[in-house]
Amino acid sequence: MEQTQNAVLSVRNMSMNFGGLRALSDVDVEVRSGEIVALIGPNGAGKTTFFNCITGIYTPSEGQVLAYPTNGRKMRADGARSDGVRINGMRTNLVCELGMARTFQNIRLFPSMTALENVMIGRHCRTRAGILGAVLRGPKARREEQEVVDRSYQLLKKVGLEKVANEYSRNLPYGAQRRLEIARALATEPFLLLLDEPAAGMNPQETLELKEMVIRIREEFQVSVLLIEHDMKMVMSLSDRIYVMEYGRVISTGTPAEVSADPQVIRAYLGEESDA
Amino acid sequence: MAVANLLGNLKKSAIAALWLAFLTLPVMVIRVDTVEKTVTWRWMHLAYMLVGSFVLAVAWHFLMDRRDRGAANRDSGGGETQSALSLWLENPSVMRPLMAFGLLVAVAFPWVFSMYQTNILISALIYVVLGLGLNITVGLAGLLDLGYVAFYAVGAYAYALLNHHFQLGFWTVLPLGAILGAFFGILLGFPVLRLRGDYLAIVTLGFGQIVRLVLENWSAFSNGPAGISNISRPGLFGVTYGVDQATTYIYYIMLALVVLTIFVTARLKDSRIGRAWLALREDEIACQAMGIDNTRAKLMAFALGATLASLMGVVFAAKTTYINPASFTFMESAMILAIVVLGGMGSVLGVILGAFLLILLPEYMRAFSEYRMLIFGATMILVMVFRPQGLIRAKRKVYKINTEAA
Amino acid sequence: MKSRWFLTVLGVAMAGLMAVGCGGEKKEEKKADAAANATAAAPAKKLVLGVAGAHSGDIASYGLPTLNAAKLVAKELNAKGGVNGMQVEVLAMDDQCKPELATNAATKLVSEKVAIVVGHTCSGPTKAALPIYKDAKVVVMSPSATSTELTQVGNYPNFFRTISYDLIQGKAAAEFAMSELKVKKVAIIHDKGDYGKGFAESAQKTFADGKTVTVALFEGITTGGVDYSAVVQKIKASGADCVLYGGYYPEASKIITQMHKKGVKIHFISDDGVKDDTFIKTAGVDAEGAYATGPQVLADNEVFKKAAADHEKEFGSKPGAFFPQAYAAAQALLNAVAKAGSTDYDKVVAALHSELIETPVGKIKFDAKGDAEGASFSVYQVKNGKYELVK
Amino acid sequence: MEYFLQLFLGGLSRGSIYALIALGYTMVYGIIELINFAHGEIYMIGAFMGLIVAGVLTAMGWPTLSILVIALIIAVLYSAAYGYTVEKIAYKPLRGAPRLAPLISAIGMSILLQNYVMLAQTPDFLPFPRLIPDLEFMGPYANFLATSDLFIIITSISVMVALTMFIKFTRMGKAMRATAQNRKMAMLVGVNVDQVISVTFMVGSGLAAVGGVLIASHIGQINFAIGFLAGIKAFTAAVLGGIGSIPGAVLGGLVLGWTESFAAGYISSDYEDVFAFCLLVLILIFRPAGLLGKQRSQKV
Repeated sequence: MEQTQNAVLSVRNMSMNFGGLRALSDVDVEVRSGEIVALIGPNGAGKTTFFNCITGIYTPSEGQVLAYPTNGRKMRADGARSDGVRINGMRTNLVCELGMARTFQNIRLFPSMTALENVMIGRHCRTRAGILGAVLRGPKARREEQEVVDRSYQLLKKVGLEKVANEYSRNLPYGAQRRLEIARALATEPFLLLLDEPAAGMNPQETLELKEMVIRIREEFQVSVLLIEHDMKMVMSLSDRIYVMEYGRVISTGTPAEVSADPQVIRAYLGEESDA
Repeated sequence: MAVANLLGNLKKSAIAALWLAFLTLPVMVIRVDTVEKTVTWRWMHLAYMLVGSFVLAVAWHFLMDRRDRGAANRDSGGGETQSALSLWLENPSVMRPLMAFGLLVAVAFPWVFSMYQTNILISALIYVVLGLGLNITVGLAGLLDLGYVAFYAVGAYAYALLNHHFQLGFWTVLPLGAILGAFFGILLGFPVLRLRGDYLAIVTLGFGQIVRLVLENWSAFSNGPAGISNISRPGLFGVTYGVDQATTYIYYIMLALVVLTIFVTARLKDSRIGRAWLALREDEIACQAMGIDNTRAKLMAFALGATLASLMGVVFAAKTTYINPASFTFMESAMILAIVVLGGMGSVLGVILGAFLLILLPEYMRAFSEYRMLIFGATMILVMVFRPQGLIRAKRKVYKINTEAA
Repeated sequence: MKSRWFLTVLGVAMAGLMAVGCGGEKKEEKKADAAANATAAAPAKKLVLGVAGAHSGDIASYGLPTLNAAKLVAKELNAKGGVNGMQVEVLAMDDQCKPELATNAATKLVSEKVAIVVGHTCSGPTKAALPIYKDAKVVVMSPSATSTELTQVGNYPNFFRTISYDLIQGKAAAEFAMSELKVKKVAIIHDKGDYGKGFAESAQKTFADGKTVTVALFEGITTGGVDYSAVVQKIKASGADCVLYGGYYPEASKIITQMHKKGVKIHFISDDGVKDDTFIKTAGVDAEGAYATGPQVLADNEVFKKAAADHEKEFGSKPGAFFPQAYAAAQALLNAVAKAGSTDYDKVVAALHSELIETPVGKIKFDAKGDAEGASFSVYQVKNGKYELVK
Repeated sequence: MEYFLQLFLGGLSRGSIYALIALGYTMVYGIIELINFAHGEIYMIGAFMGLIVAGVLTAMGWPTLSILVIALIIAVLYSAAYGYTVEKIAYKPLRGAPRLAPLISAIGMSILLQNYVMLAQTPDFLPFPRLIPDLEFMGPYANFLATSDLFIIITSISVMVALTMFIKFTRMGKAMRATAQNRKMAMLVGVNVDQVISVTFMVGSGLAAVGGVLIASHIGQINFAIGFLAGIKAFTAAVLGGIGSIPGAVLGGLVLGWTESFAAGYISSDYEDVFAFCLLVLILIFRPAGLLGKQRSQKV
């Protein structure tokens, strides 16, 4: 199989069937180290299903998903190989532990926990304190807990939410909740960040800030980003490469300029849903 | 405005009273004997019902208005309204002396009050721990367990049987019971992990029933419905006590266990594990997507809850010196669940308050004897309607951030 | 605002409850103390007779008649000037037939320095409460706790009862089936309860000892079930010519009805829990011919006749379950105190063992184990919608 | 073989009893996802209504069959009114509250109703007149199936069919399905959700009353506590069949009835409930949504 150098995620011939319904067929997607890749397409094209398949929420019916962790993660799952980890069918939490963290299209924060605690959840898989540690609070556990608080606070600062650290996440405005989800995902120390419509419901000003934030995050945390987005302006100016999906297939791929020139894309996507 | 509102309420109450009187008419008024073919009419009951339900309806509408207004205020004002009491309680300079005072009262209790008072306080304390244990499973991790009493039975029978057959003492069995409870928690936890919500509820209910039925039927093992009597009370280095001293002694054991449980649960609540449970309760998928091993977290919650229940079972057996399967019915599970929900899911203080309310209320209401269960049921409904989050709303820890390091 | 208001009310209510509970408690305690002190010096005014048992909940109908009986006995004695010059006061304690509540009731009675108690209604709670009474040297007499081990194991010298126990009752039923009904094959069914299973096991043992009867079936059923057809079919398939049921009347009437529906018309023998008029009412014509064992009540017993008449006068209804036994228990206890001259534990116990007294269950005293001598079981049969003595 | 047939028919009759109560359970659950612990109590109140009406009419000397009909009608109407009121008091104010709050108020309601009936009537068991007459042609088969058994089987199957039709074809039924699937959307497209929920409770309670009267007449006795065990068994049946599914409730009831009957007949009635619950646990482990329940794929 061909393998592009420094790929962090490579999805080959992946298909997903729900009963008789074929939600994804023969999808090939690749994300390289340090890239920002966008996944676009009309509603129902299978973008979120794709996310669910590569994060272990669904097990793909066919094909394979390989991850190449860049942070030197230890692998707990079977099939760990030096040249990549097969992650289709892996349990969701292990995928996350491996270093692929996501946000959700319909925000899934923990509403009755504070903003800071939401981020602290992200630290869970990078810390070890057990019941005894929690109860006895020995020096080691205390140090770890302090480290969790400090780092989570830092992350909140990065997304501009440090002032509302102790607010319940359900009380935060919409845009802030989206940013909080990103901070939570970053707390798991991912090498690949999966963002599901991060700009949905934001006004142009917020979208602009978000875009800048994503670029900043890539630099600072050395992550690659794969995002689903409908906001064309943002996608075109932010991404290095774009995959266009329709009816569960990838119909075009390339740089923003290439994709927007592809007649198939114009027909299928821009032509029909130009105002999406 | 206020007057019109009041009149409107009175009118609504009158209608409600008439409706309830009509509804209760057959059961309240008529008594039949189909064998003798006689019918007794008791019209006086209808009058009582009318007056009683009118008064209740007025109170209901009054409270309902208050509640709705409160909700409207919250919506317009935004944010959560913090009750002055809970703010006050959170203030450490108030809380610390209060806790110290409470502990002092608790320590002095058996010397001031009679053995009877101490005895029922032990019951209440047992339920405090049971409530806190179930609070871990239901309140924190969000796993609705309707068969919690099974673990309580495990502990009680562990002590009763080990004491009966091998003369093992209370202090030997206490840790054994805890281990056994954890073991059963994991054993029952495994098959039900895949189930969610109400399916989990019915399966745990089933497990609770199975444990009780086995205890009832397997006479060779558990002595069946006749139960096990003459279980030893706890001793200390070979010293055995009479009932009076033993009650005081068990009281102090219980007090220590309660303090320990409060300490443990309070610390767990704001720890790595506690946060994972909460995340599990709030959103199972997001929780797993953030790298938390759901299975582990669930098993831990089950096991820890079961351990506490089993510990209490040991104390319960030592306290009553007699146990039979009738003490471990579904109603008991429902009672413990009610303590947790009524007190406020996830809130340690709330659960303690709930336990005292639900256990002491019926005991002190002996004067009303036959009406007490009626009042008890009504109280459960009313508290839920007017304070669905429970008496004390669970609060999350406010972290002070060291800004210099940040 | 709202929550503060709510919590304040709640707090006040709880504080009030505590205060009422504790306050009332302390006052009464003082009273009892005073009474105790006074006994030492001069005859006091009050003698407290504790009555513990199921006064609420679904077993209440077995416990409340006991309370009535105690009140009647107290009233009668008080009219005659009391016991040792003291007026008898009845103090009721509800245990709802639950062991944990029974220990609460027992500690409360002990706290109030009550020396004699009629109770408890059920065997389980009695077992739970007895150690507390024993330690405090309280004499307890139950009209209805029939668990064999209560007296026969010998753990509780402070426990007496005016009813005979499961072992005897099961034996009586089994012997009746063997000698009078001449059955050959019997199906024993019980309700898995302490009482029903105790009765069933004792009958099973008697059949085994007798050797003329084979036990074809020995099974428990679930109380409150909607359908017992499976067990009825099993009885039928076993070829038994007699069913022996241990338990209470609701299930008994369901089973006998279903038996008759399925055409299983064989002897039906049951226990005291079924010897209740409600059984005849609920089973209707199907009850006809069924046998049940019950405590021997001498039909022409003068004391019983008078007690029943008093009950009608006082409460406007016929006495309920275990009324004669409860009446006898209250009489025996108070008589023992009178004979002993005080509530001193040893003297009261000695008096109970030695003094004969005329009661609704006959002229009784108590044997070394605490069972009433002379109390035993008879067999009754439903004839024309009524239980009639057959043996 | 005859023994098998007897157990089979016994299980069928017992299962129909469970099914009859489970139908109301599953309906309420389907719409508002609430384990209505008070459902068993409504069943009990339905039975008491039947008893009271029957008692009054018997005293007036009416013929049995007309008593049955009138008792059924009044019991259904009254129980529906109870269901309506219970929902208004204990559940409606709790919509939008934490998920467990209505469960606790349901348990409270169950305790309240039990004690209300106990205090107003009696803690003792009361004889219930046999309102279902023994049909003559059933005489030879009574060994297998009594008339009342047959009556209950036919009733639960016809109720199941009627209910399915009601939900499939009537306007109200469609509104119910819409509410069950997505309450907010239903509200947006103009379904009066409050009304739908009220009607659901009334229909469910009415069904419980039908069960109450028929079953009480079959068993021949009632008291205030009969609702509890019946409620738990019916709930088990509903979950077994796939809660929310109407044919599922009947199938669940029958499977439960047969399990208990065969367990009692071939093994021991000591453990019939243990077998019933073990079956439940096993089925839910392998089919987490019950026998006929739709496996809802979770939305992410």
